[in-house]
Amino acid sequence: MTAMTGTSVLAAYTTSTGEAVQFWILGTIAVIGALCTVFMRKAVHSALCLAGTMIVLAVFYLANGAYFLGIVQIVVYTGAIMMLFLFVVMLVGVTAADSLKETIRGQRWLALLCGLGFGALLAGGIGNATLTEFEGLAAANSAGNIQGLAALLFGKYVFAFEITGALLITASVGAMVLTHRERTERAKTQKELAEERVRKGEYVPPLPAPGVYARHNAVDIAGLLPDGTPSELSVSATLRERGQIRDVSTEAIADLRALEQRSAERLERNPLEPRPRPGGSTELKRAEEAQQ
Amino acid sequence: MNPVNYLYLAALLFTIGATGVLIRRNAIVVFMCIELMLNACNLSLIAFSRMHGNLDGQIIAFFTMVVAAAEVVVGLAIIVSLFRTRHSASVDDAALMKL
Amino acid sequence: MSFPLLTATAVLPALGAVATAAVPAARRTAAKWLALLVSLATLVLAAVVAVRFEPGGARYQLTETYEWIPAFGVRWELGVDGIGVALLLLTALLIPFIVLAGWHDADPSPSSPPRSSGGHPKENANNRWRPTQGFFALILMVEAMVILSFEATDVFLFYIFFEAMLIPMYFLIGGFGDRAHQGGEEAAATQRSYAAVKFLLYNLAGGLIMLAAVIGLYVAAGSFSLPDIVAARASGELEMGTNTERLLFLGFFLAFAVKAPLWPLHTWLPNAMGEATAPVAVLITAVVDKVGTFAMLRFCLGLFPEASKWATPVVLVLALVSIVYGALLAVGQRDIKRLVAYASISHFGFIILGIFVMTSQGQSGATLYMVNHGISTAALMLVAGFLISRRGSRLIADYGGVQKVAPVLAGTFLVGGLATLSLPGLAPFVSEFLVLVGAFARYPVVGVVATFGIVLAALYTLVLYQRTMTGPVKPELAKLPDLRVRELAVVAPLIALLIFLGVYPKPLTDLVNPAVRHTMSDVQEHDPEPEVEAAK
Amino acid sequence: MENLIAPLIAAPLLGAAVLLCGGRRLDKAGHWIGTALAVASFVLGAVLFAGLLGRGAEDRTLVQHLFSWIPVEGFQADVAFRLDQLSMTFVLLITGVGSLIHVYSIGYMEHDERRRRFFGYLNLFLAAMLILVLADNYLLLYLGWEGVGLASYLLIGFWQHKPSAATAAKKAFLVNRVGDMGLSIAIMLMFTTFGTFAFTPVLGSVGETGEGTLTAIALMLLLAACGKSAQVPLQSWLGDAMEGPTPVSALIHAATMVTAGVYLIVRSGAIFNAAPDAQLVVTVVGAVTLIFGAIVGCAKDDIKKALAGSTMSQIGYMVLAAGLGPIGYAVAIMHLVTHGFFKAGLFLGAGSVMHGMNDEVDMRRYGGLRKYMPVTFVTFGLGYLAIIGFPGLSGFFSKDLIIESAFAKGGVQGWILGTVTLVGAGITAFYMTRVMLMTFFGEERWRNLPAASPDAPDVEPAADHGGVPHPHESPKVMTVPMIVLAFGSVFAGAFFGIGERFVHWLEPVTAYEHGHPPVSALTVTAATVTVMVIGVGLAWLQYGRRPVPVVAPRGSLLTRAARRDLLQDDFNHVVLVRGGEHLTRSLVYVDHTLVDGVVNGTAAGVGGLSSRMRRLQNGFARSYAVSMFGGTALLVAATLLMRAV
Repeated sequence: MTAMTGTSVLAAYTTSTGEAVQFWILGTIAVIGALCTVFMRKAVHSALCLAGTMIVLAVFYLANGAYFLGIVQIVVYTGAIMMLFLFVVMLVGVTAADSLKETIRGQRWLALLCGLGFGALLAGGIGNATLTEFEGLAAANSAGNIQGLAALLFGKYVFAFEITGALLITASVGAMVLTHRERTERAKTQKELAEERVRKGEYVPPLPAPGVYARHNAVDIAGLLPDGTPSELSVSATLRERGQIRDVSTEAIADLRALEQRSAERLERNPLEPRPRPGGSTELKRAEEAQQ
Repeated sequence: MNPVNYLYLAALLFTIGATGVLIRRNAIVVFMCIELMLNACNLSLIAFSRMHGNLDGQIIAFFTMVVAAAEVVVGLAIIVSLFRTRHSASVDDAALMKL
Repeated sequence: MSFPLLTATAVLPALGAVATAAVPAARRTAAKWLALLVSLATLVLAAVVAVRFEPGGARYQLTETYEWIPAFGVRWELGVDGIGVALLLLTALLIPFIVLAGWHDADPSPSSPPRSSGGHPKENANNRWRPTQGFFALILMVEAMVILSFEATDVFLFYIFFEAMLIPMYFLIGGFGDRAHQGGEEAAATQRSYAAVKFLLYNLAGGLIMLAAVIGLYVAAGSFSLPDIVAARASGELEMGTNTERLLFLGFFLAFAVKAPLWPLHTWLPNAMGEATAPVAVLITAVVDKVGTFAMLRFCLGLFPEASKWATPVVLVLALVSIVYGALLAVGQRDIKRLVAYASISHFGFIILGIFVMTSQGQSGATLYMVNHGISTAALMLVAGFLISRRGSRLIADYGGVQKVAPVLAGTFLVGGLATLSLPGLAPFVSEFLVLVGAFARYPVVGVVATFGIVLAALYTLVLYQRTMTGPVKPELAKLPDLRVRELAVVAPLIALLIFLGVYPKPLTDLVNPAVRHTMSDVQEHDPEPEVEAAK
Repeated sequence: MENLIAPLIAAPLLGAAVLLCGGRRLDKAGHWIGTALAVASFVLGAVLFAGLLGRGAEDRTLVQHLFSWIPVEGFQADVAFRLDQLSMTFVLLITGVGSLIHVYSIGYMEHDERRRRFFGYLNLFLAAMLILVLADNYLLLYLGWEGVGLASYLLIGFWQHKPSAATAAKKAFLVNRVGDMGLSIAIMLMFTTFGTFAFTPVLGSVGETGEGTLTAIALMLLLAACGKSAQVPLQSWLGDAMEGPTPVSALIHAATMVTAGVYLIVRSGAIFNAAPDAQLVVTVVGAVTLIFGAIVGCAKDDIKKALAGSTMSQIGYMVLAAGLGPIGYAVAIMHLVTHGFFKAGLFLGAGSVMHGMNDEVDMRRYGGLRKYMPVTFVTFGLGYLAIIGFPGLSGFFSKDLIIESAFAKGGVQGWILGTVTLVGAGITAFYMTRVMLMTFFGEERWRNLPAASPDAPDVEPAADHGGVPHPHESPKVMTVPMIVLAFGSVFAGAFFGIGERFVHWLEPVTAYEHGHPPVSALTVTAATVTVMVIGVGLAWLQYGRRPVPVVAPRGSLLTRAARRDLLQDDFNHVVLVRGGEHLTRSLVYVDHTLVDGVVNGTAAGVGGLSSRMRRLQNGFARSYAVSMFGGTALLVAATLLMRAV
């Protein structure tokens, strides 16, 4: 609301304290958002922070009398572009967290140095500028902001406008070209795939199912091999790619052992004496070894 | 309040974005940082237009947005296809330019 | 505007080059004949130039001037003085022999499969690799550029062709090297490319320095036109600061000293001549390098007389070093072609000496020397090439007793050698003696030191002849065939020319004398008067 | 009449051209063509001679100006020929002896398949030699000078398949080149001093310049003469030159070419007259060579080398005489001519002996040949008598005159030179007698020759042409020239000497003045004869009475040194050849490592630098971005600074 009041008194040469307050609060938020965008380890978080910053900026636009752009900012940027970002993030892997560890030697320090230097320079430049008060947009927005923009857009900047149209078309076409894959040959039938697999002889039987247990049963949990070690194959390739396999085999084995223990106590039986037993405990042994 | 503050803010955001572009490896994040920079510019443009009392600044900002949109579309498409081929979205993996 | 004769002389071989290159792959022989005919036609044009040129007339004749880049006052400005005509004739004369001598040099040899598609030579007919066409086209291209640089009186124009001729030369050296190599095909290829690159870089470096000087000249003089600048300097309108003049002189001189190898900038020549085929080697030393010495005479002395005088002592010393050093190294060589290369270095020392002693004998001698050295080296080198192509080796040690099995070859070789050691009665003697006299007249010590060159020349030539031609016949040479008709057709005219110009050089001196008079007046020098006026 | 001069030269030149370019089809007739043309030029020479005799003594100079050779600013060299008494004498000698030796060669080279070429070379030599003696200026003379050098090179190395021959030829040419250097420097000096180098103006205006210059010119001319005439220190080539066919040795290395030096000195007499120091040097050189050659001649067992030594020594006489100035010029030339006769005769004789002895040259393998080859014996003997100065024969007159003139030099010099010449005469008598005895007298050592024995490895086995030789007289075509030359060596001296006919004939050119020896001419003559007799006697004691060992005895130190040309060659080898080889080898190394190393080093440096720079291109888009960003920052900074100031 303060923003609205601020804009209502725009005609004044200096800005209202209200706007100042709003600026300092929201500006801080925007900066924090920006920083988070940069430093969050997960892309999703970055995206969200960026969205926040953009919304703040939208408010600033409004505060500066750019009503149309303010709305556009919210609708197009925060609404469309950021969503697009999120889609892609999903596509590439939401939870994939990339380490912030620098691989190129000296890159980080150089980057920081350049950043600070550049910032300092900009600050200095702005500091040189002698801008104390606003002209105000009252005159320009007298016929309404959108009308004013439209007048300019379809008058003075009409050619640029047309060209941007062309640009957008090109961009969309380009996007299609880049992402679209033409299927050159007929899709293989299941039969053919099977034959092929046999012929390759890499993994003839069907892949194992993911682990299904009392407490967890999910596609991202690797099934256990007879010796209790998890089998990567049982998880879908995508998850494997993203490294999003949860491994519960250790817990499972711990539970089994506990069960054994309890049963052994109940039956007064020395659990340690080795004797031929149906698979289970030997598996356990091997499983323990596998643990070590 | 001194209108220059808007510009300072814009400068700050821009610098942050630029630094982010430089230090992040994840192509998507890099892209976001670029967007951040663009927005910073937009902010300053709008501030300008208010200072000078004409709408040209806003028009430019508008165009920036359009261009940004186009750029995002293409860029993300590139990232996707990159991920498809390399199974990674790290800009460092696209280092075929190395001699 | 009358018929642009000079342009035609240069354009004809250029067009010929294009045409030759366009000959289809299968028609190799056609390309050869085309190249030969074009070069002969060029010779005819050059002869017409020589006839149309009146020695008594203006300094630059048959001049043509067309605006080219008005913004920088660059003009297509051609004109020849006596020296230019002489060298023009030399070039046009040698190219047909070079073409004829290299008749088979670019045939795809069974031993070396074409670079493009490793296949049997018989495939060459239908694949795209056309070495022969390229070889002869490149030779004609070089001819065109050399001729233009002899004709250009616009400094910038000259510079362009001075540099441009490096490119075809580069390909000629690197692409069509001598197949006779002890290290086999591979070593030959590496050596060849090394030599070619060295040639190119070395000369380009010189050329770049010259480019700077050319621009500097334009800044200083406000024009590229040699006659205008010379006239302006003579009339005193154009004042050039001493240091400016010296710097510009150095810029020009360095480039020319690389081109006409002057010690210690000579090291590219032995490699290039050793690795290139004999005809190309002749092209390098007999034609292309002459541009360097010619340019010293025309541009260094003409544009910067004072600086030339200032630099004379150093240049003379370097020239003397080249003479003695080149000769000594020639003695020490084990490779026939490298030996000839070092001999040429020694001879270029003589030429530069003659140019810079600033006596009319010296300068006429230097000019004659350019022509005669071209002819004599061509004779010697081409015969050597024939010999090498027979035996497939460049090492002197691999020969012996050739005289017994191939007397004609040996005889022509000997004549070429005698010309190289400038035996009186053969053309080089005239020029060498003129240079010596000219040097002695002004600097007796220099003259005496240079005279040692003639002894050393005898040494390396005769040692070469003795080791290759005399003595018992090497068994692998027993079946060596003597010169064939084509080869004889190459060598015989050259030898005849050597003898004729040695006995009756008047036609040449008549061409040269006026030009030398002009140059002498450029540098405002007069021949030292004899001590006593001899009683007539 | 002067128009005959050019044809005189052209004839042999044409012969050379035809024979050398003619190819195999001329093999049959080649030698006849060559001989015919040589004779033709002799006939022309005779005609010219008659013409000269028809004129008064003073206008016996014909000049034929053909064309201007090198017309260059301030430099006139004409192809012009000058025929005066001096050159006339030479023309007759050259063409005469030349023709005879052509005839002789027809027989001598009969079995050589390259005979045509041989005659071509001989004709070439004749032409060049004629140019040399007929030239009207020093430059043209230089042309002839080098021309004969070339011919001699070709002929010495005629049997090129023998490495020794090829080496000898090269050596001859190179040593001569050193001399030619002198000649060319002399010509340059003349040019700078007189502005020309034609005989008349140069010799005419000698008076107008300082003695220093003239001495320099004279010494340079002397250097040239030393090269051509095998005088110390450039004499080393003559001995090896005997590798050539014997007719060549007779024509070039005895009769004509080697005397060119004397011609040069005499021709430039005016210059030498004006430079007494130079004259002194000339006489010294002559004297040294005289003794040197004689000593070498005493030690050689190779008949041709012995004769070569003698040639050296005889030319020493001539040079010495030429150094005496006007007293000696004519005498020198006279001795030159007579020497031309008898030395050519001796060589031809030697050739004939070798011809009959399977090309054996070692005199220790001869002996008692007089009954097998009588004609050779007689002609050789007459030549022998002539050279030792047997009274009445040609050598007697000319040599006696020289000795007189030497004494007539006057003062200490006169005495020294006189004695030297006398001693020389004695040694001459000694070694020539030695040759004579070893060859034609004594027992027939060639009948039982030892095979190559380890104790004397330097003796090559006799059977290089197989078996015991069958000495026989040479065919007519060879003997006739020998007979003619024998006549010359008998009567020429008397004909020239009596009434000083010869010197008066030359006087207009060489300005003869009669020397007055401190002692009477008769005494000198007597002394000469006695010395000669002593020499002969000594030789007889050593080689006539005692049998000559087939294997050369070790001999005294002097003998061994003399066998090796008094160590001259060893000196050359060690100092010049070895040193030169080292120099060139090190220079090649320097050129490759230092001069070229700098170039390649620069290239390598640039390459290394660029490969370092290449590291920056690590291919990471982000680091490129950093540099871009940094660059932008810098640009902004720059603009801001611009605005600030």
